[in-house]
Amino acid sequence: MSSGYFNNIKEATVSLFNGFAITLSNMFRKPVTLQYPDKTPRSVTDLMPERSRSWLKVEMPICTACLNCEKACPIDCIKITTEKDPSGRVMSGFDIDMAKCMYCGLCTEPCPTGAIHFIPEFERASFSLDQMISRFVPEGEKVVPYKVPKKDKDEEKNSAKEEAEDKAAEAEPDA
Amino acid sequence: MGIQTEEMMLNMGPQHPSTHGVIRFVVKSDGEVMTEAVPDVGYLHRSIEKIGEICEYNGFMPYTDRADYLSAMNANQGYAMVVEKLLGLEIPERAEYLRVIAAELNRIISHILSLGAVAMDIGAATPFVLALKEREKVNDLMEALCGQRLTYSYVRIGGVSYDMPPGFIERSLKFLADFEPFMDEFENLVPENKIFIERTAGVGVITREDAIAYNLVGPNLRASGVDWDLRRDMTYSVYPKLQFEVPVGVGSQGVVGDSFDRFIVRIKEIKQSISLLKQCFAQIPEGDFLGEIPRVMKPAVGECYVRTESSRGDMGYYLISDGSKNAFRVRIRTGSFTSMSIIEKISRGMMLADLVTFIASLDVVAPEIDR
Amino acid sequence: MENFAIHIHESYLYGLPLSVVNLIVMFGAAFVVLLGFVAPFAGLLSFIERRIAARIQCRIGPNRVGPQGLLQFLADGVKSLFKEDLIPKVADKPLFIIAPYLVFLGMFTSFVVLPFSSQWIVADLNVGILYLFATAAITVVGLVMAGWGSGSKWSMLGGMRSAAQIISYEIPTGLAALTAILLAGSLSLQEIIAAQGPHPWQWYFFDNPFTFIAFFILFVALVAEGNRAPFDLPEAETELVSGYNTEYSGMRFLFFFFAEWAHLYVLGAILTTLFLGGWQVPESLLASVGAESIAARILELVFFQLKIYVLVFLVVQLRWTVPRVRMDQMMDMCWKYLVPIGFFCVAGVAIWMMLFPDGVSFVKYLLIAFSSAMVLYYFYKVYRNFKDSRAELELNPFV
Amino acid sequence: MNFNNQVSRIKEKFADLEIKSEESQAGDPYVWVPANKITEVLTFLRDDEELAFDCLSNLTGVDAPPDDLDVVYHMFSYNKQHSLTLKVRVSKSKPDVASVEKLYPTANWQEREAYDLIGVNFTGHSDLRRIMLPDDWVGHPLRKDYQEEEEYRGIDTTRPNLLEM
Repeated sequence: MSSGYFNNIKEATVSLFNGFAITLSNMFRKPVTLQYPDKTPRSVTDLMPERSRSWLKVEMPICTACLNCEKACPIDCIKITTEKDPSGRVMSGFDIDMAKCMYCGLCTEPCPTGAIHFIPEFERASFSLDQMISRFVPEGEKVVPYKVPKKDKDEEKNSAKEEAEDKAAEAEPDA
Repeated sequence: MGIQTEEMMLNMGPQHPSTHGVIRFVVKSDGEVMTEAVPDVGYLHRSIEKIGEICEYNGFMPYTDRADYLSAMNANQGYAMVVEKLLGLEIPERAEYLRVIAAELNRIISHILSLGAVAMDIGAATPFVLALKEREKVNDLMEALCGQRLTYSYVRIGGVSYDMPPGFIERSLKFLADFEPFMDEFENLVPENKIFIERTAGVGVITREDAIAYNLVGPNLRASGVDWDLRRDMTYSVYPKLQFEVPVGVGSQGVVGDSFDRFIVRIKEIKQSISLLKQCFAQIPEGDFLGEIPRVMKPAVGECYVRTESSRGDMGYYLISDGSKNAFRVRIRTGSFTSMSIIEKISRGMMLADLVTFIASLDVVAPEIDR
Repeated sequence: MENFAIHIHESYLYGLPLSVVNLIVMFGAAFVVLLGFVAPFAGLLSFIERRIAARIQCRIGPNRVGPQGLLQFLADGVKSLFKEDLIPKVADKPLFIIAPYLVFLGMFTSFVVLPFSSQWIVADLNVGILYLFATAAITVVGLVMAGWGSGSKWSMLGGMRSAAQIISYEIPTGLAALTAILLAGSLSLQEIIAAQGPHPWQWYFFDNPFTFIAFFILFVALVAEGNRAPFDLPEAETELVSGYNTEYSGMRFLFFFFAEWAHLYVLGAILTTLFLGGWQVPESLLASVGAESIAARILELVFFQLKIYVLVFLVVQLRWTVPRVRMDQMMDMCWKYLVPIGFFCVAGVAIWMMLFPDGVSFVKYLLIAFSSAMVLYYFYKVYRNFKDSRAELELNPFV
Repeated sequence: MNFNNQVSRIKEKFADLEIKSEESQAGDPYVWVPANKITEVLTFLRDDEELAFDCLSNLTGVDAPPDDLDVVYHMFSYNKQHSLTLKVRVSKSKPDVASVEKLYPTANWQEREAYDLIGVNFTGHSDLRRIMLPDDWVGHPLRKDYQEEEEYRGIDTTRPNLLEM
């Protein structure tokens, strides 16, 4: 009983002593705070990894209007409207409701050309839900879907992607 | 004796600092000592099971993240396994390893947060922040692996969605090397502290019988002295190829099954996860990360119940397929749900401060209770 | 004060009766003290506490307002002033309104007797130490009032806890202080300081083993009395939401915090005065600036402040190191540990004084050596911990 | 003990009952048990030395259109390390199943959930209230024929789809 009494005092003192040593040693360490957004060493967008699922973007010049992304979306936040035109099938709308999107990335996987993809950008908060809708086809315009050139079947997928990337790079300045 | 006292009814929650989310406890107390604490859940009910009946099989994967957002990877894995079992899919070995790596990293994240939260609820703010600091590093790894920091949706039916990014193994090993001394420091700071021991030892004791009868799972079950781990005893994925120990509560400071044991079991599990990760990194073979999957997933008519060891223990997915593109019924049986149900029984006659300790030590996650 | 009032009366406000001038001067003084002394002072302590807490947790802490965030407290103060003053419907209004001022009053009247230097003291009462403990106990009335008046169950629990806590811990406080009083033979703070010397071996802290222990008892008891962590049960945020101040907002809320930080300072001052030699400065140093000059007084003030801030630092660090104790454990600690040991120390000091009226220098040096060894070992441990774990966070390692 | 042995052992004991085992095309096999005998069967499963199912891992309700409801019991044994699935079918018009709360305390909450979401009435349950949904909610959402109310206490249950505006 009495030994327990003094043991308690001893244990309390020793553990307090150890705890103090740890907390004081923490004081000499470099703080890890990242002072977002103004005092970061580099812009935070640059620090996002390549795969970061932050904001959806569609490269319209290489979109084939296959509707795979619309089908894959579990919450139907993508809506593509296509029309018959004298020149063939055209897209009159490609809207994504980013307020609804849950950033799962399921839409990017079945895309044959990689047209729909995430960009590492996240500072897109807004005060109204309407502004959260990304409209990739401007009002009143029509976009002709991209056609994957027919080539050797084995190479098709790879070359299509490469070509698509080239085309996307070309189209970048306009967008 | 002679003095008339009146029972007081306290509404603890749905917004209360120690409920970690929206849970409500109807507490009847006589001063500091409670007579009863009845949990009231459902504030976060989002009908995930109903959504599972509407979504296609692949489309339900992001929802499993939301079922248990602190260990989304483990939840993903369980769901993928149950669908694969119904479809009869074989998945590549590299994918299995990637899943285990992700799941164990996730276990570290989940446990370290739980440890910090216990310390925080007992009144020490520093361990919580230090724990979050470490969690941040794993989050960075996860973000590099799958692109998200919390709701990963990394696992796909038939494999995983991405391979490891270049340099992932080296970075992870470097993190683990830094993480081990941190765990020692954390142990020095929290569970060896006399006040912490006094506050947790002998508090909220769950006996072995109660733990099984109330179907507690995972660390809570092991802390009560049941030597049971699904990864070892009903093994799945690549766990049979890995060496690890299953920590069990021994009552080192009080009674077996008290809050202190639950805390210590989680610390030991983190250490086991570190060793598991190192083995995985050493063993991981080359190969595909996504197997051959059917274009349209239509499992045969049937049903399946698969249990996996999530951070909060045995997470069961019960799936009934009627042969169509959607599941007929998805049921997610989670650890937090059963943990909550035992609180009413154990908390009788506890002190108010002990209830907070007890709830925190059970590591319940509100969305996992309600789904 | 009265002379000042007469002076004002004679030179500026001759037309008014003296009593009115007296009143004006009193209010004016209170206003100046509040704005010019208390607010910046409590604010500064709040800043220090926040920065220490941040660094302990590997954060930066407030650093935006003013240089290094030094003016953060002003921003917080102004924000609090502009906040809506909410009074719950079910609150007992008079009690609810008075309570924060009572708490504040209890803490700040203690400043009257604090000896900032050998001559800078508002009133050198001959019962100074008693006065200190008495005023500190007024806060309990305020806290219980706040708890009851809020009309919230959480607040009431907090108020009850604080009452039980502060009243219990008065006893070990008194007992531990008694050891220094016995040695000095006086209740006046200036005399207690004068009885000690500038050098560590002249402090009561190292006088004999009993005072050595008594210092720690007083430390713990004062921390508990100030509702500081690990004894912050009345405002335990994870249990009682925020305890007695749950329902408060704006300026009233701020007053509770003024009182808390003021107590932090008073705690340091009491310990320094009783055991660490107060404002005592070595003779040689004093002589070099002129013993009667204003510089000497400032030097004394600096020494006093330094000792206080070391203690304040320890209390703040304690808060961010250990978890909170439970109610019954806190009572256990008081009645089973601090009170018996306190009695033991008082008796020990009395016997020691009978046996060795002039003190034993061997014991003093032994105690100093022991303390220094512990401090050295402590810093060695800190160094080793610092070396052991690499805590640097790399911002996204893959870029 | 594998599934067939388990079933034959149960059949031995309850020879007079209609106990059918069913192996689905994919996944796990299960056993049908008459609804009025579920307590007896579970008591036997728990107390029998060979079976020793000490843990009720999962209890849930499943809608079986058009007019039946199933209750599924996933049993597990920590001693023997085997599991078994039991199923009970009741009609929607009289969805009464005896509560097994006394045998397995964990059933308390799980039965409350099944009652709440599927609408199985567990007779003999000590505290059969809704658990997830508010007490005044109409209907049982996990039934296939469930129609969501337009609004709940003046709150719309749907949000307009921005993409269709």
